[in-house]
Amino acid sequence: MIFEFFADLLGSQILSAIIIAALPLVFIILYVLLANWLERKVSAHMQDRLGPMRVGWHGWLQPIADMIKILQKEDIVAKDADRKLFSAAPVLVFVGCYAAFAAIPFSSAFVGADLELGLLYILAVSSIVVAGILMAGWASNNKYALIGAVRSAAQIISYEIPTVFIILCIIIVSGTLNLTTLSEQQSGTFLNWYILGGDVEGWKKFALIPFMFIGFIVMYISSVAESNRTPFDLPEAESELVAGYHTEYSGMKFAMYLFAEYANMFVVSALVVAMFLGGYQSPFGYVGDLINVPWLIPIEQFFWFTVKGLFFVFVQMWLRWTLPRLRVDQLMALCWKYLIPIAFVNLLIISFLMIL
Amino acid sequence: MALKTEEMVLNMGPQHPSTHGVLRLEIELDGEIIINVKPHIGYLHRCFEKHCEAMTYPQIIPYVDRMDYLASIYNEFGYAVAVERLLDIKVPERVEYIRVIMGELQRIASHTVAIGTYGLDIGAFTPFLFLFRDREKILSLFEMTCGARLLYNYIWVGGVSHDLHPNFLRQTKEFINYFKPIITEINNLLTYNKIFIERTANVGILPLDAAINYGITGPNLRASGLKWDLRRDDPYSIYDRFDFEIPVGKGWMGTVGDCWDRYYLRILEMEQSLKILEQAIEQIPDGDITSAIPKRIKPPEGQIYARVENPRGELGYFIMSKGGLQPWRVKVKAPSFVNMSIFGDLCRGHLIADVVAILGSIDIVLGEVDR
Amino acid sequence: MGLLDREFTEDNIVISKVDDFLNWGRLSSLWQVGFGLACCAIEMMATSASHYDFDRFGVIPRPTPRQCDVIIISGTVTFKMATRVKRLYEQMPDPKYVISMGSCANCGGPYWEHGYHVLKGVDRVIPVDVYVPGCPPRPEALLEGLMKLQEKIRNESLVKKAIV
Amino acid sequence: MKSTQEIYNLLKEKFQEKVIQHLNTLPKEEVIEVRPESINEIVEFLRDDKELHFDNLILLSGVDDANGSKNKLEDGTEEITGGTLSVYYHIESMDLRHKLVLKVSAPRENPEVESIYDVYGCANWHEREAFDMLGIIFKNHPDLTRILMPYDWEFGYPLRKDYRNPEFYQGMKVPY
Repeated sequence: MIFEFFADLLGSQILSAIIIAALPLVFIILYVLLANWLERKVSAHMQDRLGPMRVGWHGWLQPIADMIKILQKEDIVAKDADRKLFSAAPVLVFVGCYAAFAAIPFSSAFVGADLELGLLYILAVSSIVVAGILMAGWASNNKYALIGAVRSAAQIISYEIPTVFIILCIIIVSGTLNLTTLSEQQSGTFLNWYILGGDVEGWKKFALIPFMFIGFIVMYISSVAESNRTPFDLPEAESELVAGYHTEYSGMKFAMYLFAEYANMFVVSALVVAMFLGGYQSPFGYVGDLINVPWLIPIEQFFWFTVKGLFFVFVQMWLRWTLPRLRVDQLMALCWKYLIPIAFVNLLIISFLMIL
Repeated sequence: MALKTEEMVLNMGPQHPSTHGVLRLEIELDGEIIINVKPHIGYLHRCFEKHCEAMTYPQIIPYVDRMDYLASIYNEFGYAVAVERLLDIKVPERVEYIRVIMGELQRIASHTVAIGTYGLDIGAFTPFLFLFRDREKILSLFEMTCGARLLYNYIWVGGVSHDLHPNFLRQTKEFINYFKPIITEINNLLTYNKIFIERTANVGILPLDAAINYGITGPNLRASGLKWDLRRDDPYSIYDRFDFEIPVGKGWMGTVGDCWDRYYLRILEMEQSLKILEQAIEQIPDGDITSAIPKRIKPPEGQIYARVENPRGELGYFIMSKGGLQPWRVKVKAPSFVNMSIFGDLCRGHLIADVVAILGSIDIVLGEVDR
Repeated sequence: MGLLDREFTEDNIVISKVDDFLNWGRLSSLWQVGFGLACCAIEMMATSASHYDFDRFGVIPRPTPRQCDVIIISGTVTFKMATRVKRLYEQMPDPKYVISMGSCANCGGPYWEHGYHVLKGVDRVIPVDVYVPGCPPRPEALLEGLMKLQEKIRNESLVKKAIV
Repeated sequence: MKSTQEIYNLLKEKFQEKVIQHLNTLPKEEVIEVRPESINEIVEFLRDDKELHFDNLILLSGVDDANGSKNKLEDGTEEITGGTLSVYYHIESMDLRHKLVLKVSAPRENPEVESIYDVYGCANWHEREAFDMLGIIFKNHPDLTRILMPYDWEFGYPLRKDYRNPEFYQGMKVPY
């Protein structure tokens, strides 16, 4: 819709495509600055501190100052590092996250690419991140980085399995992989969200609720694991591996990892939101409908989507500053011994329910 | 048939976020599993024993402070006890009480750092900051008494440098009442956290016979199940007048002598310290704060080994006098140094993440390991 | 490499505005190396902790020197450690700053005479920007040292200093 | 619980001339001096004997006795030749509650003492420290290297009374 709007305005589909592609980037940058500030303030207030206070009101300029500083930093490539891979790795990691934003439906009017296989696409594209992290670990020629990268690869690949099982549950219920359609199916009030059984009719809806809830929990846990956050932040475990796979990175290259990390947090939250919590749909209906201003609705949808996404980002921060870190074998045990069986049984039960 | 793998040598430290200072660990790894750990110490060797041979007896006290900088008062306490025994002097009653109050406050302060940084090692950031916030309250009590926050130079041979501030006892009581709920809070936040238990229970088990053979002392020994506390078993000062318990490890969450036991024992000890503090505040008499000792301390020829129960274990001073103003030789039994020597054995067969957990649980201070 | 690495010969309003902007970024986000040496490290930790809160000034500890701007030498530097401190300093990317915290790092402190294994002042190994006296310095003293460093950064310029 | 005199009598009976003397003239601590080459078997007996059961080595400290002949060098410092270096062993029994101090002395030029690392685990590091600080050589020690000082420190043993500081170490000036 936005694409058509720009295409009509500029008369060129190529220009319009470029603008559409740049919009998520703008969103990522603004969001990362906000999330970075939020992370420091949230952690500070949880810990009885104030957090950044000296730049701007309650330090809101802090991430900007960080960025200006990082831009000025020397870019070090260690002598024995593999230069090409070392430089390519952060780009690849960032590209993985950025590409995932293409299929995220921010509102009914704006989705970068309305793919039929949106869910699968996000899952596939975010796996590029693993390649980037492995490259970083290998190219740094640093043992900490290498161990961190190997841990990361093992972790992300393992946790994709329960994610896929839960996505299968959603597919069985909704019959679509398209994220926009998925959101549209959950329109109306929050009673139509998939976490509450979706738009399924009759008793099945009530039978579905507990299993959808389990699915949601499993999905959220594994998505936290996929974005390498505490308690699953083993690849960059500070107290063991210094800084993990980005130990050797400085300056802008490190900033790219920072961007990718925060962007990834939003991607996984957005995925959870789109699948279970109504996507961009408002929980109560729209002001635009009430006062009969149709163009307000997409803006409201964008607002609701961002709020829901940011809420889950906030939960991730909350977990990070509360919980200790798991050990690598416990991490794998959690995935293979608990999450995968639970997700699988959940899938079986939901399929059975839907056949009935 | 197993695949042939190559071992990797990983160097941890001297700059590493969780080596508690400047310790270097040379770890031989097979994947993530540890084959061998070799600690390299001495990055903070500050020549304490050489300084002792060049200083007079009272001049040594500031250097003693800087050894175990998390429990300075206790280092002074031990040194003062040793020199006083060598000189055969008795200190006034009030001084003994002040020393005990200060020592127990220091024990709590030291254990808060141990527990906080242990949480940090496991990956929980917040308990560390909570406990540092509460430690500030103890430090302000010290500051009120002697003007220093960390290195006090407070306990002198034959007395203490200043009398207590008039508000000290009241504020200490307030602190005790403030700190009791904090222990519960930390228990809820960290101790009984499922992930924390998973990370620490059944990890780094220290059997009792090995602990005795390696001379391990303090909370680490008690966590292995032996009721051995010098405050009870070799009483010094006036510890025999107080009623307190000596907690021992029972393997609450796993095996006796694992990391969780060592961690939890410190929490229990803080509770006991609070108990001692309460009694000492009730009983403290008025009186002198220095005993009559000559200006120039000149012990007779002879030697003495005196020891006290430091927050980390048995802190002993072996002082050898040849009748001069300076000691001929001072050798310190540093609990961290001895506790550290078993570290390599504890780690074998565990994962990298456990190295950090084990190191944090034996709670070393590098200033004392290296002296 | 880029424009910012060049030194300009004459001052003008654009350059001084750019200066101010860049300096502001640098001084407001000094990331420190998470690295402690001795007693002063405990006071440094206390400064980062809730009561004094280093984060107010934008200072956060980073575990790896590659991502840091300032290294606080907090404690006695021994000969065994001096080579490592130097290595650590070399691993940090430019622009980098050094705060020498406490008497031991300034000049050897109480170990100046008989300390056969103590380096008498870390400035024998790496250049120091700010010295913070005290044994150990109070957290307030360290905060002041940091503010002195910020002042120093504020007065940096892209303009080449005239040789008098 | 046994007094030092009783233990001395026991040891003298069992080890004959390997136990040299019982020093009890100085105040505070009584010391039993034994031969440096037989310290290992003596502590092993002390640990394993049911009556004595010294299961804990509290402290092992090397001491420079500086009882040789002192000759002044040109730069004003002293050099000591001859005399002995000593090692003191504080051991205790944790269940029988008695303590004992053992002493061995070895000539300064060739200070060889038997290692007791296989009897008490913690002796390993203590002995390395004594070697590092005073240059006492513990025979049969598995890894007798410097522990506190840098591995490449070649300027002598700092706790000896005649130790002189070098001017430079790896390009860094040592004196103030």
